[in-house]
Amino acid sequence: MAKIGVFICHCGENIGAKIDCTKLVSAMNDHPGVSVSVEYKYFCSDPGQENVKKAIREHNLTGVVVAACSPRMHEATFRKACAEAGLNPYLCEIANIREQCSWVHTDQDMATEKAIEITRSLIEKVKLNNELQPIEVPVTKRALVIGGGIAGIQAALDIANAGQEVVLVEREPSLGGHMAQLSETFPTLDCSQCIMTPRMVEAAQHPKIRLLTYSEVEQVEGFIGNFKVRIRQKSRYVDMKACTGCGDCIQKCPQKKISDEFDCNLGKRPAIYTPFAQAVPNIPVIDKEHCTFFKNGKCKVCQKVCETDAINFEMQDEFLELEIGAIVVATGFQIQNTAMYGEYGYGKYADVITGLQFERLASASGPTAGKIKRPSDGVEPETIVFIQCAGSRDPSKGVKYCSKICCMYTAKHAMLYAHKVHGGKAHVFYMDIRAAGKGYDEFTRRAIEEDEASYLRGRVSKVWKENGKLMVRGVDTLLGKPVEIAADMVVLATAITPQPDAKEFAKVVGIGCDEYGFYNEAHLKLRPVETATAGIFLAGACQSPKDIPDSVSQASACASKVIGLFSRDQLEREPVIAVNNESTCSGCWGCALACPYNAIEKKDILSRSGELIKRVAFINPGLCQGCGTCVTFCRSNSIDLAGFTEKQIFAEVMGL
Amino acid sequence: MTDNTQNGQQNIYKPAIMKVVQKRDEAPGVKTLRLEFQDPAEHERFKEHYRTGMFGLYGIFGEGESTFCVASPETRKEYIECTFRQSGRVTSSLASAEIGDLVTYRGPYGNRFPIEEFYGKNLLFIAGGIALPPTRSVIWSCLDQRDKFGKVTIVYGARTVADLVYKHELEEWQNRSDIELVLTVDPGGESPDWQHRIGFVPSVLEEAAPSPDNCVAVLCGPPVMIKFTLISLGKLGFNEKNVYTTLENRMKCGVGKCGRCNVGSVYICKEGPVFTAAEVSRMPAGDL
Amino acid sequence: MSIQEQYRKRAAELLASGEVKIIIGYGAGSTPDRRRALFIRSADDASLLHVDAACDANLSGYLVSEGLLSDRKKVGIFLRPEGIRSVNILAAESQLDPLQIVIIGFNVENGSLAALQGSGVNDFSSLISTLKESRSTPEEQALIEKIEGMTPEERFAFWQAEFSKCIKCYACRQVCPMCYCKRCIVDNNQPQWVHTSSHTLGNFEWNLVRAFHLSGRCVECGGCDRACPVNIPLRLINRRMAQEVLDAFDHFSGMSHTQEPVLASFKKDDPETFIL
Amino acid sequence: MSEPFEPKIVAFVCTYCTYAGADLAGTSRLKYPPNIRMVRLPCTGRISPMFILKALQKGADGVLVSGCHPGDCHFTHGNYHARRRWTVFRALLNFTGIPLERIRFSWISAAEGVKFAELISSLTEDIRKLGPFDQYKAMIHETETPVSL
Amino acid sequence: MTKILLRDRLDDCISRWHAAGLDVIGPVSKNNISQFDTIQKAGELDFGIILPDRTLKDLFFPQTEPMFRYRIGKQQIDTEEYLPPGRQRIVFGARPCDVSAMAIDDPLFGWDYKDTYWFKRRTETVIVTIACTSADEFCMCTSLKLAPDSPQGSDILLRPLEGNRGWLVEELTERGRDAFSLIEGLLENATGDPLPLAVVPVKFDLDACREWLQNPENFESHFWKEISMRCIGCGTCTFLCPTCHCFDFQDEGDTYTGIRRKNWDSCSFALFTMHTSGHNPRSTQSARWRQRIMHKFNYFPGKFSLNSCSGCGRCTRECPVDMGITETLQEITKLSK
Repeated sequence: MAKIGVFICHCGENIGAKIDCTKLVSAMNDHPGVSVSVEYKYFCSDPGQENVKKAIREHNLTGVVVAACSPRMHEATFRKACAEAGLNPYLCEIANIREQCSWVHTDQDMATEKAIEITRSLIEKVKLNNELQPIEVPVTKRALVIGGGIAGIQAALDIANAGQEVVLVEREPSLGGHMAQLSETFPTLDCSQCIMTPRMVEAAQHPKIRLLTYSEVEQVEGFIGNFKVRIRQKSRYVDMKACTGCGDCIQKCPQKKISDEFDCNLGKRPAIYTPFAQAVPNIPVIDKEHCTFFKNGKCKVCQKVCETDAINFEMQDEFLELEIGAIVVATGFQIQNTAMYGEYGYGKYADVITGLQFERLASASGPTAGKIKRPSDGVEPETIVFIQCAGSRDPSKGVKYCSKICCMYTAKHAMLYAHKVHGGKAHVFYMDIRAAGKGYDEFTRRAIEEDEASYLRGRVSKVWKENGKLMVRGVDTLLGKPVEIAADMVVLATAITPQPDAKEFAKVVGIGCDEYGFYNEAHLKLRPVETATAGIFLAGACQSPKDIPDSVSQASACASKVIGLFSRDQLEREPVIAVNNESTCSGCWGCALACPYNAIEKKDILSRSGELIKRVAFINPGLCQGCGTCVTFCRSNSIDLAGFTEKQIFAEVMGL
Repeated sequence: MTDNTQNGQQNIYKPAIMKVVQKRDEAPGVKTLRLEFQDPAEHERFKEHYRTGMFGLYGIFGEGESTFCVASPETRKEYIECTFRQSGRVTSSLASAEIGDLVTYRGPYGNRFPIEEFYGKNLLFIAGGIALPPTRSVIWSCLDQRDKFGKVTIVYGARTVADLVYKHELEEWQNRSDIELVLTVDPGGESPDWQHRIGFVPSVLEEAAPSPDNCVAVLCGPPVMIKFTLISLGKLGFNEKNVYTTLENRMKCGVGKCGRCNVGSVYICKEGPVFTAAEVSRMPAGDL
Repeated sequence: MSIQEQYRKRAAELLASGEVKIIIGYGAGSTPDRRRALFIRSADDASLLHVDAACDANLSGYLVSEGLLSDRKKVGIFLRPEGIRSVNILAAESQLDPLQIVIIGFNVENGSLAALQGSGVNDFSSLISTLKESRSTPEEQALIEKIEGMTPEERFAFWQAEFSKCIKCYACRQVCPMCYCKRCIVDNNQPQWVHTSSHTLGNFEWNLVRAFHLSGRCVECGGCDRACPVNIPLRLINRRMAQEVLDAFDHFSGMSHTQEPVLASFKKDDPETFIL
Repeated sequence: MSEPFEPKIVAFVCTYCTYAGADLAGTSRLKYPPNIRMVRLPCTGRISPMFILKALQKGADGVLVSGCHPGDCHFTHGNYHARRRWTVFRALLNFTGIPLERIRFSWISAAEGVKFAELISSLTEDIRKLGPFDQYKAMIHETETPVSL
Repeated sequence: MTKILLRDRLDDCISRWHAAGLDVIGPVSKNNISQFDTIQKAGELDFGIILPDRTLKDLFFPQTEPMFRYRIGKQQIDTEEYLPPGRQRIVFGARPCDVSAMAIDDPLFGWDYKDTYWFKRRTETVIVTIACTSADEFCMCTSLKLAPDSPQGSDILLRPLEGNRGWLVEELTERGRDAFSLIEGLLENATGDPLPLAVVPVKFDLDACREWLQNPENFESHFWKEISMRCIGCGTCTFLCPTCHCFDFQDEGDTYTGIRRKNWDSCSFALFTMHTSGHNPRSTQSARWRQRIMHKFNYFPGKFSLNSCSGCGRCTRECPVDMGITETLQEITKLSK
């Protein structure tokens, strides 16, 4: 039997006045397995802790129960004291006889009786406590940032500037993301590219950042501090070392009629191209799908014109296996396809465009060099209608949530339009104006008051073409009247949605996502940049729709988490983790499915001759967070949770 | 070879209460407890019936009982020693018993080593790992009346140095001139300062080559070791009838009723646990 | 050709062609009205197979017999729709590879035998969907409703009387295809959650735990109920629990071999009216 | 009986929400009856139906299981899994005649000290009204009695 | 000179026995199962069944029985014995197979060490057996060299009379005579024609089987695997066997007080012989089925000159997968020829 010490704290009058501590002491002294039971005024004080330590040494105790305040107060204190006396700290349990007994009960006898039972049951638990050692996990000090938009770039730079290695992966040929597509940014109206491009260059040239563009993360294994990541570098067919970025190939490419994705299909590009003039790296890629050589086997004009022999049609995808300590997921968003709003005519009328297309029209580097011209005939629109919430806040057709940035960018668009098209008239249909943020409300007021955009509160029911005009019918709910506007152009503020492959990618990385595909943070309020998987963090709109300032701050927050993680060589974790008994496991994998952290893997049990005997669950101690959901699921009772084992809880209940 | 009586007990399933008076760590997970009877009448009964080789059921109320041999010899009946590996529910809780704690004992049960028949003969003890305890009770029974026997040879091996049990007694035997002690560990199990042999028990035994003449062998160990050691003993010229061993099986009652310990038609609890190799070889191998 | 003859022929062909190494089917039992599991490895023995309304055992539990499927060879098995659902669950719980199972499906409707087309688990998915949509109301439904109409005290007394008969022979567990655990929770003695003694308390705990472990997994083949030598109406509990997971989570066990286990998955909007 | 019946109630709670809520009830000096015994666990996901059965075996007249509100779980979805288990196990208990008034479930956050105190008060009162769980206790008593046949 | 017990006098007999302090026990069908239970009136007895679902063993060796309570204190352990309640009992209407089974197990429970619980109940119980006049397709007492009117273990043997009016009484033991002396006067001194005994065909050759089982070569015969292939390893056959006697001890209770119980256990269970090391001498179902057959028809007769089977047939009757001793011994009979 064990040798348990029971220390009953009076907490001054807090416990002592309500609970008969002397009775408690003698009851514990009579309990089998208790070597010593004493009371003291304040066990948390220095002399109190000394008492505990002395008793541990004198009685050679195998366990300690301190009956005192809540374990949330002083468990750490007493565990530390035990450790100092040479007793494994996890052999100490706290019986909460203050918050959950003396403070809440009025009857002294019953409170004392309850204190006795609580303490006794914890004695029974502590007898079965095991010596646990904090789990030490080595940390690979190299971060992976997935996504080269503003969030990814910011996170990468912050981490790299702290002196840590970063691998920055972008699947497009260039860094930049959506921000590079924007014209000006709200609420300051500074040029997006002007503030973005220097950051892109800085990231590309940073000695601590390894930039992998046109690359995708294919597999993530391992756990915090010890991820193994497989990255596919797609073949550009252009040798990055040899290419000087002169652009001759782009100019000479005979195939020039390819819809330009960067310009939201408003412009054209050749088959060998860089997405935009300021691309980083400034090295083109060959679009295999449209390249004449790949299609017909003849052409190779680019190869002929290249002076550095950088074109290589034989190039294959390459794979990298990297060891990574922390991951920042900054994979961004896409604009929702508005096909379900057939009544708005998107796709049917060329002059019904999305907000992002409007950005390209308004951008100095865009297809119209910053002039607002309608796509159908290049004429400057005299009347323009902006429709907000074309997809957001619409559970029936679109998405339930608010896309957060549309109010602001529509106001910005109205202003840009007013600045660029003198005498033009902008109408904005809106539901609510959501302009919370520094300088945001002032900004929308300016759009209305200074730039005279006409804001109409109501939904648009239909857009149709009549006499060369786009007729917009809606309701002004403030006036309670139907409105019809003959417009030259209609701009839809479409919803922000996750990347099309967001859900699959969540599985690759091993994080959770919501029903739309936005990635789940560990705790919306208290751990907004962490994911449930330790060591993986979220930045930018892949978590939820965000504007630039929010994305940048979240990215910096991620960076600080990563830097904090990398400030240690070893991670120490509470050893409260689940362990599987492989001999009784049947390998049904229910636990793996139930685990919120993807901590459970399949493990093959092989015979000596290497034949597969069975597959069992293996709980990765680096990933397990110790919730115990798997323990409860396991029908065969094979999994157990250190610190809260089945035996301990059984004893605790039986001791009540 | 049976030597069973009702032992004067009323309820044959009711155990005696024992106090732990000594506790030793033998090897990782292996412990020895020395137990003393609390009831003098029970102790008298034990003294009257106990002979080396018999076993008992050791237990803790609330957890159950577990069967292992009495590791102390019939020449020392003031206490009972038991050595066990911590593996199941009962052994785990026995392992956590501290000096002064109370445990239970039921026995002694089973047959015995016919030590009188060994008088005047040379003795060869062979044990592997955790199976030294049953051998040890015979060893001490003989050492405590050393003059009645000829040459005494002990061959003991374990997987690693740490797994050797009764290290203090091994040292004592090592220092006695009237015993030849051969210690060995499996290849790879040696420590840097290991000065004894390295190799598996059967081959070490063959090297030591004790003479089969007028010699009785007592052999205890895991089944694989027994199997190969018997072959080696055969090579050395030992007759199966002069090789004694003990068998273990799961038991609940210890007195031939609960139905689980039989190997073929032989009830280990009543007709064993001590058998000659000749007897064992007649048992169906598929039931061992 | 009678259905039985067609099935014998099919079994013989499967064995003769080497497509399957063994057929698990039904043979004659110790009395004329009994059928028992029959394992045949040779086409010549196909004539020993019986298929008729008396073939009520769910044979799918034999598929997870140790070593049977480890050589990756195919096994043919006679299954009713419930058995096919069991195979789906066993596959969903990684206990077997459905590609290794050649199903010889049959059904008994209103006491008469009906053949089922198909051989892989997916061939029967529309049949299983139909079963979900039109859950038959078995004769015990009235009894379940009667029990539900009782006061808790009466219900407790009813089950106390039933469970007091239990002798812990574990026939219910052993016959159940879902009870494939390498170690049953009742056999874990550290700690001993479930009393192994067959007093009423121990029996109550055992039967509750088993019903809980079968919730969302039981296919209501009735095997445990038929196996129980002391005639405890186990089907009532299993039926009730199947209804519960269907009502609460729209979960019908064994729909497909990729179905997520109901107690290892969740929806954020699962019903929770009872939680304060 | 002259003495009023004092029910025994065992609560299984998660440490992050309900246990903290109970602590808050304490620091707020709210009062509730002393019949409750708390077993602290990391998460509701760790609470097994077996715990409830063992509490009953130990003579509990009522059992409370409580954790974080949906969406608040420290471990993100332990409570969602728990909710499914409880739905199923509760139906099973109900069908086998364990009165549902005796087995209660709640979400109590770390901020809900008042809710905790009120719930324990009303729960204790409800169970006091129901009286001791005699049917279960009779079953326990049977295990302690020699076989009569 | 023979005596007759008339059926309509049975209630009076029961009253007399009750008055003398005896519990009266007999086969009762209730709650969908037939088993031995205490009765107050003759009407509670079910004479319509060939055999109760559960065996007579229940009365002497219950499925779970507290042996003693322990209380662990800080410095001492107290134990308190739970012995059977010590009431005199008369069992009315057991069948010869069930009763023979009790006689079969007596030597086992008394082998050197006397099992307190078994023998206390045995000495407290008078068994009145009724010979069988009907049998079903599973009955096989004759194959075990017993008969529908075997007297082994019985204190009184009753032979049913025609027209169901009563039984011809055969007093076999002193205890039986004592119990029946209590109903002196309720018995008729008359004679009558007993109904013909049930016809139970012999299903296998017991001697041939024993010989086959004794041959060491057959221990590893492939036959064991084939015959037990569909065995699911439940305990039905053993728990419903009147002679199966295997048991287990279990401690139950809370931390410091509890009860050590003697529970039925079964050689069919995989864990029955499992060592804590994980080694299992009988690791396959075929090895376990072989043990069961060997034990009943080879080892047990070797030790006690009795077969550990009385031919009640319950193993086959109740087996969830339609196995049983009959089929196995029939197959062995074939093999031995």
